[in-house]
Amino acid sequence: MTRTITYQQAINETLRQEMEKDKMVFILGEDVRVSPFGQTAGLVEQFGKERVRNTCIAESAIVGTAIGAAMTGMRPVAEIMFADFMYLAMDAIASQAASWRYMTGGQVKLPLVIRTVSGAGWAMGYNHSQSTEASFMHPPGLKIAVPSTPHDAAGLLRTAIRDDNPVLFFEHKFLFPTSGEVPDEEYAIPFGQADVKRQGKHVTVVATLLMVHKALAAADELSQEGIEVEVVDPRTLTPLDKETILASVKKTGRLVTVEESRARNGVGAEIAAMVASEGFDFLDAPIQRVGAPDVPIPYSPPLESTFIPNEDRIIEAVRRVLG
Amino acid sequence: MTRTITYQQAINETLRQEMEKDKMVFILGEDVRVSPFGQTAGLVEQFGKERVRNTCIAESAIVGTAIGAAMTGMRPVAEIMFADFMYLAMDAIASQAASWRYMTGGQVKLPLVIRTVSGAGWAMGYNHSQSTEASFMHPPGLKIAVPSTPHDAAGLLRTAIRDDNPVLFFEHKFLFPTSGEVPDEEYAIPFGQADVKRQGKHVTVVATLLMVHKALAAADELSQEGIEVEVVDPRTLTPLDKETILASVKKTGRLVTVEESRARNGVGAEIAAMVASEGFDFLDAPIQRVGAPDVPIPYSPPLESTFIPNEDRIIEAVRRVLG
Amino acid sequence: MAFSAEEMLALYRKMLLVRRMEEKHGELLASGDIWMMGHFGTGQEAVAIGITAPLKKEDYLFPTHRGVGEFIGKGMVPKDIWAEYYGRTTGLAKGKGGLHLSDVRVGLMGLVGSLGADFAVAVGTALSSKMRGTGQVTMIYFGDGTSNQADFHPSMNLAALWQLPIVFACANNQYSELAHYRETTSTEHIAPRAAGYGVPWKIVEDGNDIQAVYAATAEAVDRARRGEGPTLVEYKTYRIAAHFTGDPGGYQPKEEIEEWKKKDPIDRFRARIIEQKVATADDLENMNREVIAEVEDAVKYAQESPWPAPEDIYQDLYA
Amino acid sequence: MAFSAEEMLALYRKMLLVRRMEEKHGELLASGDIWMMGHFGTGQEAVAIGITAPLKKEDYLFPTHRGVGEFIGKGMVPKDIWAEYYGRTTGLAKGKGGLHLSDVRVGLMGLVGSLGADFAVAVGTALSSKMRGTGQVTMIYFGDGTSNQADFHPSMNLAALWQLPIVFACANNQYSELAHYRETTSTEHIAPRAAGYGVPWKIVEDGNDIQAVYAATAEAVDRARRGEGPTLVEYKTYRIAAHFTGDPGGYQPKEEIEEWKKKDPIDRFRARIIEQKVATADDLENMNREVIAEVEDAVKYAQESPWPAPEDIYQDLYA
Ligand SMILES: Cc1ncc(C[n+]2csc(CCOP(=O)(O)OP(=O)(O)O)c2C)c(N)n1
Ligand SMILES: Cc1ncc(C[n+]2csc(CCOP(=O)(O)OP(=O)(O)O)c2C)c(N)n1
Ligand SMILES: [Mg+2]
Ligand SMILES: [Mg+2]
Repeated sequence: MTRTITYQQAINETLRQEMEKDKMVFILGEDVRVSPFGQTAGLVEQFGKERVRNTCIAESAIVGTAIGAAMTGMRPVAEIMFADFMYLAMDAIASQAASWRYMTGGQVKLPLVIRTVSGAGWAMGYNHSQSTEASFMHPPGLKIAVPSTPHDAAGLLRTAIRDDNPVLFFEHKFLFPTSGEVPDEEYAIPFGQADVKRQGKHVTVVATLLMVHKALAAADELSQEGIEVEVVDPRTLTPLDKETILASVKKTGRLVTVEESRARNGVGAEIAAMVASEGFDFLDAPIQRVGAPDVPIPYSPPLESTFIPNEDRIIEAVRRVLG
Repeated sequence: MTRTITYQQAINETLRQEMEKDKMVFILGEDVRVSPFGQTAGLVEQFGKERVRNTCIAESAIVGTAIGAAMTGMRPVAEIMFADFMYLAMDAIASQAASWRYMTGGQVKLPLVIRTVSGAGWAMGYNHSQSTEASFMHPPGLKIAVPSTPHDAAGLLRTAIRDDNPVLFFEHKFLFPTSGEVPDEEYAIPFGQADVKRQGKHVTVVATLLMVHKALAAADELSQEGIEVEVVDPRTLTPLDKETILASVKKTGRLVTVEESRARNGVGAEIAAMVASEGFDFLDAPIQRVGAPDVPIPYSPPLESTFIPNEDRIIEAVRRVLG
Repeated sequence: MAFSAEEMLALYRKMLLVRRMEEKHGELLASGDIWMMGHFGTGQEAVAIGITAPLKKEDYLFPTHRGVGEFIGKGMVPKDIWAEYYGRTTGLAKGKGGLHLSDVRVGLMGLVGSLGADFAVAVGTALSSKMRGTGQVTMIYFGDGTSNQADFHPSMNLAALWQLPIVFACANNQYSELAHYRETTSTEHIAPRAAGYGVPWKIVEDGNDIQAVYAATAEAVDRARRGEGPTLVEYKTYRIAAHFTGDPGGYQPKEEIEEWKKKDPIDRFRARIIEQKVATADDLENMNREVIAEVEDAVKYAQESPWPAPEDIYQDLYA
Repeated sequence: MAFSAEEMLALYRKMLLVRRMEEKHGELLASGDIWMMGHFGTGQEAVAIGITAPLKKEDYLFPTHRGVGEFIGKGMVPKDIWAEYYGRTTGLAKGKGGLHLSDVRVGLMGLVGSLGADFAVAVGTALSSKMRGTGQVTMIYFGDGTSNQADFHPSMNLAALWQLPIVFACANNQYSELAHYRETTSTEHIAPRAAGYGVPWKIVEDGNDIQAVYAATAEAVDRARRGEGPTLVEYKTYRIAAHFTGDPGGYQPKEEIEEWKKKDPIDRFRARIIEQKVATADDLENMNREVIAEVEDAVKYAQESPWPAPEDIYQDLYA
């Protein structure tokens, strides 16, 4: 049996269920008790202030605190209010959390989740709108989840919390109110398993987070002309499910990558480079990348909407790749 | 006329010359007065403590200070002792320095250089050995120079200091003692101009920093078998000289990228993705990327040398790409 | 601190202008006419206007996200604010900044999005004016919540070490986002943290008294200007507004808000002005009407200004 | 603080072991037998051993890069240190850590490469032991230079806010890399910065007196253990060694070094031991020989240990 919940609920419920199940799980971050976006709403009432812990505004220290707690038996779920601020904690995330187990030769484990919220489109300007997930693919030791639906959000978050390693969990502002079906029973989605969100045969579009929905909308439109787009959602960036992507490209012979952030050294760069190496023989046309231009995120709506990739740009890219 | 100097001298001399020429240029960073690697050695004696300014150990504040000075008429050259520590200043670099002009609609300019030192191989372990340049390609607004020779170091540093925008300048530990020819007269190398370090016709190898030299060594060896490798050194990662890279791939039909850091979402990912899009029709074989494995940098020499790409791995990649 | 009648009226007018600007912003949001969320500084106008009054035009200010107070205080004009809020090409940042206002002509260097990212930037502008010998003072204005951000620490250290012309001005409005500041700050007072760096500090107990705010700030600004280094001043005030428009609310006790409404800095200054016969209630009502008209005109100017073109997105990245 | 004879000798032995370990490291470097640069703590052994002595095995320690003092103090044994320095599989980190030693069995959680990155991590372990109710104390040990790193600030704030069982132990050895600390630190003393967070602090004026170090630290550790929150203790000492082997030197006045050599903490404790008739000079010379033998054996053990295989590079990344 299934039921319909929102993305925000999926996150909130999963946090609650995991906190009920394991008393080592606790939450820390800025304003996690009231929770402006609602992901942690109501948890302090149920679990108390010890386990739902407001921190001061200091992102590097939030992550550092989570690292220390994780290496000594707790299972912290830290929140960084906006994905932009992940950069304030870049050393803690990319050099410390990511390496600590390795530099101790496996003496400690770090069961630690860092949840954050990405996405432009709310006219919040250059520093509250970034999607920074691509920046964490180059450093080693991090698992990165990028759920696009309530189903994926709950399933990936459960896996994240139960994982004994640092996991970065990127939520998208615009997905919080979106709803979708989830099974009634508890489930977890293993990392490294892409989901084919739409089957197709002419072009493979690999997209993440909000862009999955834009890709699906573009696919609907193209389908009316007989162009069948296969939409692949990797769901985790590391580990990356190369097999599913390569199998799709093998079928279609054409690849378009779509992401909300800048294409330059973005998620699509890695996917394109991987396919250009491991799936070269499948390719019938140049790979196309859709992403934002190489500028900061401007505030003014006409500029911001130029920044964010949309259906039209995806459609154009698909047409380009079809030659 | 030319003369021979070391990479370290090239940097030191250029700093001195630019400081002589423009009294707005000043240096700040940890221990820049004594200068363990020698790049800023002797400058405090000539220019005094005001213009060669030791800071406390706080990388984010070093960059922040440089941003403020730059936007009000100074031309700071900040030093971050090791490229690993760039992550401690990631927000200041990638979100603030990179965006400030843009978010003010061009009201300020930020003539600011951040020099840092990358490179593994000295058994300094996970956090003093990283090459982090790839991490700064995804954010917008930054220019990134990666000199591989004394000639390029002096020419690019001069351009960096005279540029009115934030420039990241990555030096490599192992290059400091290497020497090479430079013109007697002052010169500057424009950004966005790759240098073909060796002409070839069978395979294009794009490499940066120390890897340029390993690629050249590999090319020498391969040449004995009649395989002529063209070694392209982009010299700046942003702006990236796509034309030179594409022209080379057009000639050879084959691309190998080489970098010291992890290949995943590294410099090579962007170059490979770009070529798979814009130079697809030139390609006769899958693109090969050579880089480090997706792990932190281990200390023990046999492990560290497994981490760092070497001639053999470049040669293997060239052979693979030749089929 | 004795103010001339003219000075009193000028300060009063600025406070009023701030209040009316933010009220208008609230209205425009309610009517759906503007989309940019507001973080209003209702009740804190005495701090914003009082701290900026001792600054010269050429001094540098790093402002906060809490409304338009210090922007107005430092000399930014309503039409430039609205043009930017409306995202038009007539905005000083041509719509690229939005909330992140700047007006470099009057020393408003720009509002950062990462709270605290400007601590060290302010150290940099202060260092620069010291090196260039210009006599400019830098002020960095920040909230109680922001005072805990990591960069505060090396920035205080460097400012003190180099004896820079800088004033650290902290508005303690008792809330940091949706929680009381003592939920995340270990001490009641922020200012004494300066002592650890050898930096003089002061607490203005009544931050809703613009004259007290002015006096303490002027002293710190003068010290900086004389080359005697940094000062940290903390102003006790209260955030009557929600953190942001759309804020779920409920975490500020109603009685507390009511209590503080009685200490409204504008009402109090108004009473003093009338009491000291600097102006009559009628004069002030006329001024209010003028201010409202100024705000309305500015909004209209913004609304009628042109939108940026899509290709403008590529401009202003590099110098 | 009254120590038993046994305790005195145990502490003395540890200081001696640290000195001999680092001397050996210097020799091995000179002969080219080891490649890992040394940052020796010569002259600071009283701090390293004195602060770790009050800790229990299960307490957590975040150590520094300055030699092996606190590692020995917390209970790491020479052979484990050398095996790691030699990069062998017998190292506790299997050669992956090198300088970044760890021995989690004795609470040595690992040495970070980014100075100050462990301030907040230490807050995390202290929070964890408080939440788990284990009674463990966390100590974070750091230098004067590191004390200015940004994360110090929110970490002090959170430790104080949450009243965590943690001791901030600052070795002020007067140098930060290749410059005197006053070139980069605004105040003579670091410890009073704690006051700004409501955290008690103490300065141990003679950090080369192990008994004074021990006494002040034990008090702070006990406070933490009793659940009374954090303390910051600063120990005045001196770095007789260069910053690192290969350091150009010259920035520490020769007379200063000579002056401090006279205050050598090992010599002084030795004199006290003999004076108080806890042991004779002969006893101590025997101990010295034993210590040297232990170091030699440990080096030999490391040298004879196997190298990791290239494919080991992929291990220990994920749990
Ligand atoms: C680095 C960073 N973290 C979090 C935020 C989100 N945020 C915006 S305002 C705010 C609260 C600021 O509190 P305070 O400094 O007291 O200023 P006030 O809002 O009370 O004026 C927070 C957490 C941010 N903008 N930057
Ligand atoms: C974040 C960071 N910046 C710079 C360095 C380089 N570094 C290593 S030791 C050191 C000096 C540390 O001084 P202090 O904390 O006083 O300790 P001491 O060396 O005197 O024992 C520096 C700057 C580093 N390891 N990490
Ligand atoms: Mg506040
Ligand atoms: Mg020191």
